[in-house]
Amino acid sequence: MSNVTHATHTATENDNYLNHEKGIWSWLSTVDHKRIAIMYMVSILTFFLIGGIFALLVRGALFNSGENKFWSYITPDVYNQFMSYHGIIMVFMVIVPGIPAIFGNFLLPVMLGAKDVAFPRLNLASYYIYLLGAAIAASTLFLGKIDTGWTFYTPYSIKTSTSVVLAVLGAFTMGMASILTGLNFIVTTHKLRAPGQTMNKIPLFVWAIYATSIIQILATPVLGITLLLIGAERTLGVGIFDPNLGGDPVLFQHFFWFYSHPAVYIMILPAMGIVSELISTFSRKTIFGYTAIAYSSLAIAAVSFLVWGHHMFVSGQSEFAGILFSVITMLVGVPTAIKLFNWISTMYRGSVRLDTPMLYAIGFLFLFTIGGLTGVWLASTGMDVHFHDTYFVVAHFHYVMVGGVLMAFTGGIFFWFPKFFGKMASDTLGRISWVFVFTGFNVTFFPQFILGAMGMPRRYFEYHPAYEPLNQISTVGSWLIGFGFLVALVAIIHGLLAGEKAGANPWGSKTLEWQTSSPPPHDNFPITPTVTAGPYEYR
Amino acid sequence: MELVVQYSLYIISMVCIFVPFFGFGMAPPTVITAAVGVFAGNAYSLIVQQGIIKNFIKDNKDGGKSSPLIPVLEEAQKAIDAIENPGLAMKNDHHGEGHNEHGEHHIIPISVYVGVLLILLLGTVITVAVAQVDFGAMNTVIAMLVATIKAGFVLAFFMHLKYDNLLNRVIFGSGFFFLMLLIAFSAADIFTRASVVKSF
Amino acid sequence: MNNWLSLISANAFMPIQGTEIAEKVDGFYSFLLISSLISSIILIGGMTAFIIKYKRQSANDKTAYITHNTLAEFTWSFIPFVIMMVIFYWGKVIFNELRSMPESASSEEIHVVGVQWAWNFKYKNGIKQYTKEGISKDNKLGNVEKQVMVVPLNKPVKLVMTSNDVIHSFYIPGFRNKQDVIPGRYTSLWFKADKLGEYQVFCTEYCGLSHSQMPATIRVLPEADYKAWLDTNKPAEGAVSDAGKELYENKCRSCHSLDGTRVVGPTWKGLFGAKREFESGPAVDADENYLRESILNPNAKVVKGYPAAMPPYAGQLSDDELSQLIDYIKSVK
Amino acid sequence: MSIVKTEDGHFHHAHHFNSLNHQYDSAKQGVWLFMVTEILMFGGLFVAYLIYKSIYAPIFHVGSSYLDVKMGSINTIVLISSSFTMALGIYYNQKNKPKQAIIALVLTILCALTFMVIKYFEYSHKIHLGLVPGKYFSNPEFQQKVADFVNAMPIENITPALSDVEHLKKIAPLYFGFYFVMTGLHGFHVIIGACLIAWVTIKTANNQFGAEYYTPVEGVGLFWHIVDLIWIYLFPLLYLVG
Repeated sequence: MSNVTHATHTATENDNYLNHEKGIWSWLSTVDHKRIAIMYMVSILTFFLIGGIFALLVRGALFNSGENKFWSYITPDVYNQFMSYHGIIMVFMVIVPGIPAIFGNFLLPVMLGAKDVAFPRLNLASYYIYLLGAAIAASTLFLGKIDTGWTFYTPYSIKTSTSVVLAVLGAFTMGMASILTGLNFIVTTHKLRAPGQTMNKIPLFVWAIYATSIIQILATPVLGITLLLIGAERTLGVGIFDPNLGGDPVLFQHFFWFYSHPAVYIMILPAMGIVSELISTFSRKTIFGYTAIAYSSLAIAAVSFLVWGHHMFVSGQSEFAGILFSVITMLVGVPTAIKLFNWISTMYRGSVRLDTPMLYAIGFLFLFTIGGLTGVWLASTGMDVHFHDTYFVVAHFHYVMVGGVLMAFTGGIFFWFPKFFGKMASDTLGRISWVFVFTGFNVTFFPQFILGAMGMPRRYFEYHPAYEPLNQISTVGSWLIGFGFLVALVAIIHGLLAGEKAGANPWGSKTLEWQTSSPPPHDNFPITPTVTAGPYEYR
Repeated sequence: MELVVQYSLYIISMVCIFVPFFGFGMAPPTVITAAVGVFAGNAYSLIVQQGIIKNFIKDNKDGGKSSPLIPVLEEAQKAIDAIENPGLAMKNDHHGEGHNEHGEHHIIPISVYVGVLLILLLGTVITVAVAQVDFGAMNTVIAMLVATIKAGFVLAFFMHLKYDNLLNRVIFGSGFFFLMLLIAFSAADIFTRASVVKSF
Repeated sequence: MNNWLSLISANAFMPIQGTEIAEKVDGFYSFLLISSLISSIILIGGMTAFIIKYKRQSANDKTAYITHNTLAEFTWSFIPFVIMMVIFYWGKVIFNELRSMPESASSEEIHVVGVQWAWNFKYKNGIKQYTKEGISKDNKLGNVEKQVMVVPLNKPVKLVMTSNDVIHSFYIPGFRNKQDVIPGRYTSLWFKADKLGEYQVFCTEYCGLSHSQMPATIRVLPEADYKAWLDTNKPAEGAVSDAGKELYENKCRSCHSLDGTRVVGPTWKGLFGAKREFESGPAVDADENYLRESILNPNAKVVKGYPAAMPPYAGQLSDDELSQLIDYIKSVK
Repeated sequence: MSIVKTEDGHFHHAHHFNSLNHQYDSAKQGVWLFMVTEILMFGGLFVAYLIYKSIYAPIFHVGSSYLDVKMGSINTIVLISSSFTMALGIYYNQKNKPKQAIIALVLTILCALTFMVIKYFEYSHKIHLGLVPGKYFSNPEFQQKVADFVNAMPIENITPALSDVEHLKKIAPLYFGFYFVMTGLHGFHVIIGACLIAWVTIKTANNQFGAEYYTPVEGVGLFWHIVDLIWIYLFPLLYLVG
């Protein structure tokens, strides 16, 4: 309470956003950012489940090197479809919108002391646009499938007989939802901060979401036009990306990665924001180097636009461009290193408690360190020529995307669960899930580094028998991860149904969202708070 | 730390932006002008928007030993405040809610709109007329120059950007900035590709 | 430099080294591995130590209030910066070496054409190393009769590569080298193999149905043997090349066999005039119109039991080429 | 964001803002951010256009000679005038003069329709001649003209990309790919803009705006000016400098 002068605890615990209005329709037509966040959560967790099933199928198919798969239905084209759906669902439907749409929507206004986001109706609209996009993309499951991988590389995406037009239309629509969400967050952060809540006092999670939103605004439109051009290419044959008509497929890759490289920071930056909150709270210590972490988020966002060519070192890009992109990519490592060191120093002379959310944060640090360091390998041109498009890359980005983003995501769910629903999720179940996810993750993806070094290319249905033992270890690991996430799901459902009642601030955190009741009232705070001190004043 | 981070960021982006141009061997004056421009822009934003001088004065004034620099800086800050028309625009963004009460919106008189319309029509005539004459490669340059001037008028008056706050100008400018990055880096690849010679 | 690194044998997981550059790459790899190990020990070790040492003792522990430390922050941003610049430079040197083609390489030039899903090689004296057999379902990857590129020992070889359909990528793990193969333009690659033996080639750019079924082999022979191989396999002077057969080998061979084996698509053996049954729609006899339609728009009628995997060739074959190809199909009995 | 006009003719701002002005500033910032995304989306096309134009200049040169500069110029003037009337629409709303505002906004919609009608004539002419993107292209005369143009070029101007005339003939439809995609996307924005203007016209007619609150008119105006802005660049690039 030290950083808020007005008393914000409310005696009327009965009135909160969950019971403010009743009925399904009140949910579907709500403009309350908290309810929209819950609706996002339900949809995204559903998509995550589906994407996860595809992941398990992909790993299952790779258990054997040859044609004899565990299930005769899995032929090469079915495998390619599984692999594509896994990528498209996980990237466009789960990880890109995941943290901003759920936690950003719920927490950003509360952390700023605002009553709602700047444009509440736009917020609802972007949810439905997102659902529409997801529905369009999902319709390809019944209308011709999709087998291009999530990258839609031309000319394959122009030539394949699968329904690429629908898929890119879906991704385009979801991109629009992403733009609108980002726009909403930027204006909210600029305009709706509570009195006294200066940019130097907003929590680091808000900084992360803010930096993310900037990337969403600046990068997504280019993806939009690229995807539209693929559609135009297939229907009209405009020729911009089709080599048969004079186009340059490498230009497509430039356009695609101009979005998709910053997009990996759309994914990881919010996760870093969550980890900043978790580590500070569970070390009960002020964050080390607030300014450095905040600015490094912006630095990563800015530099992320200048490094996309490191996906294209061997793609027929010129040698000069390769070296140029390589040196800039190295620079991304600096702000990332700053963040890692600052988190670890935050624990120094703190009071560290390993509850489930903190375990996930530790898991993030562990896995992200490995993911980040291998990223440096891939950024150096000479090494990447060998590793490009092998399992080394697969392992690297899963360490960052799953080990980084999903660990932080799950940690965030356990951390803010009491704030969302006013109930505690089971800590025991949470810890069990962490053990399975963490060990399973390393069992799955560490062997893939070795496979990559040995030269196994990615997106292979059949592979050389020499790679079989490591692939089998990897597949077994994927079952462990699957089980771990199931346990986490059980913990969430159990918490919803039978969780014990949570107080306003069960973890003893200092940021603004914990100063209101759990769950928060309809307008977030009974009286608009006045902020007088920073977000991490653990004195 | 703030300054260190900011300047390192700044140097990083300088390197990023100018390396492709150095690679092309573009005229050094262009690079120097651009570099000076960006430096000036950054200094401006540091001094005016972030109030570096203001903070420095505040931090050092009550520190006991007042430096001889302080009075000079105070004068400078006063001058900046006078230019920047205090109480408007940027103040809002830095103090969040509660400071947004600033009178009526600026209304541009019709005469200005008519003037802009005439300029735009004139610009169109010039563009079409110039295109009939063959200046070689200069045709594109002239056409783009005229188009940019026209666009500037639309932005400044029709879209009221001239009277808008700095943040909106920065937001809009950033769109063009990132577009330049897309062009520069795609071109840095496409126009430096080695040609492959087949011997049979 | 590489000597002391190789003592640690950190490159145990890398494939065999077939070129001088591969050894340099492995030296760099060892450096990266060791420096990353040290970094992760510092980071993860520090983290673990802090978790244990500063474990929460009571519900209201007092903690230190440290907001920042400029010197420390500068140090841990500057040192990684320096290390990363070293890594960048080292990588750049190797990359330049991989990419800068020696003059002498053009004397041993081989043309590589990627097709869905095979590699075709062509030599200066007219030798064509095309797929010997379509890759059948019964053949496991290890024992397929693969496309073989024969190259001389200790001589730089230049590959000029292009693709007929989609992007492929020519990857030789043993040489630590890789280059995408792009339709509509040429890319190049060079290597100087300094050990005898056979080296695996993979396609590493996703190219559709049988992406994983595009292996090839580079066979390194001593120069004398190589010369002999060139002479014995040289096509006879004045051999008339059959245009239809040429098209078949370039575009169709990887999916359609001539001897009845099932590959990706149906075999061409006895195709002309046979009755065709489809996934949907009535059966028809394979006449010229049917063949023409199936080449230009293959998904209109998909033969029962086969995937709809063939790309449409409308706009890619001229009318002449189309009739040559159909004539060739007619000739396959 | 719902704004209610009360009995006494004043407006209430939404509950999460401090004042009407606060809401106006926020909304405008939102619109500006959206404009950035518009610029970047069209920007992608412009980048591709500039790159291909510099590689295959002859195709673009010959292609632009097939466009009707007269119609393009008229369209430019129409669009610029519509921008002017749109600005007037905002001006009269600021001055609390709904009648004049409605006239200005209706004029803007008419301009948009004129633009689309002229565009329709241009399109149907092109389609009639078979000057359409690659898949449906059927105008050998155009391809021949490109070939003739390249053959007439001085030898020192012929870059490797232009050396194969047959290839150039094959890829010549690229120009019309760009033409239709760029003007098509722009035309789509014109239609959206006209619908939005119709929406604010109706709201103005229902007396829902005034000097205190005219944010939607301002926002739609910004969008309309961006549409104009893009055309200001499209016109010389496609019609004139090819």
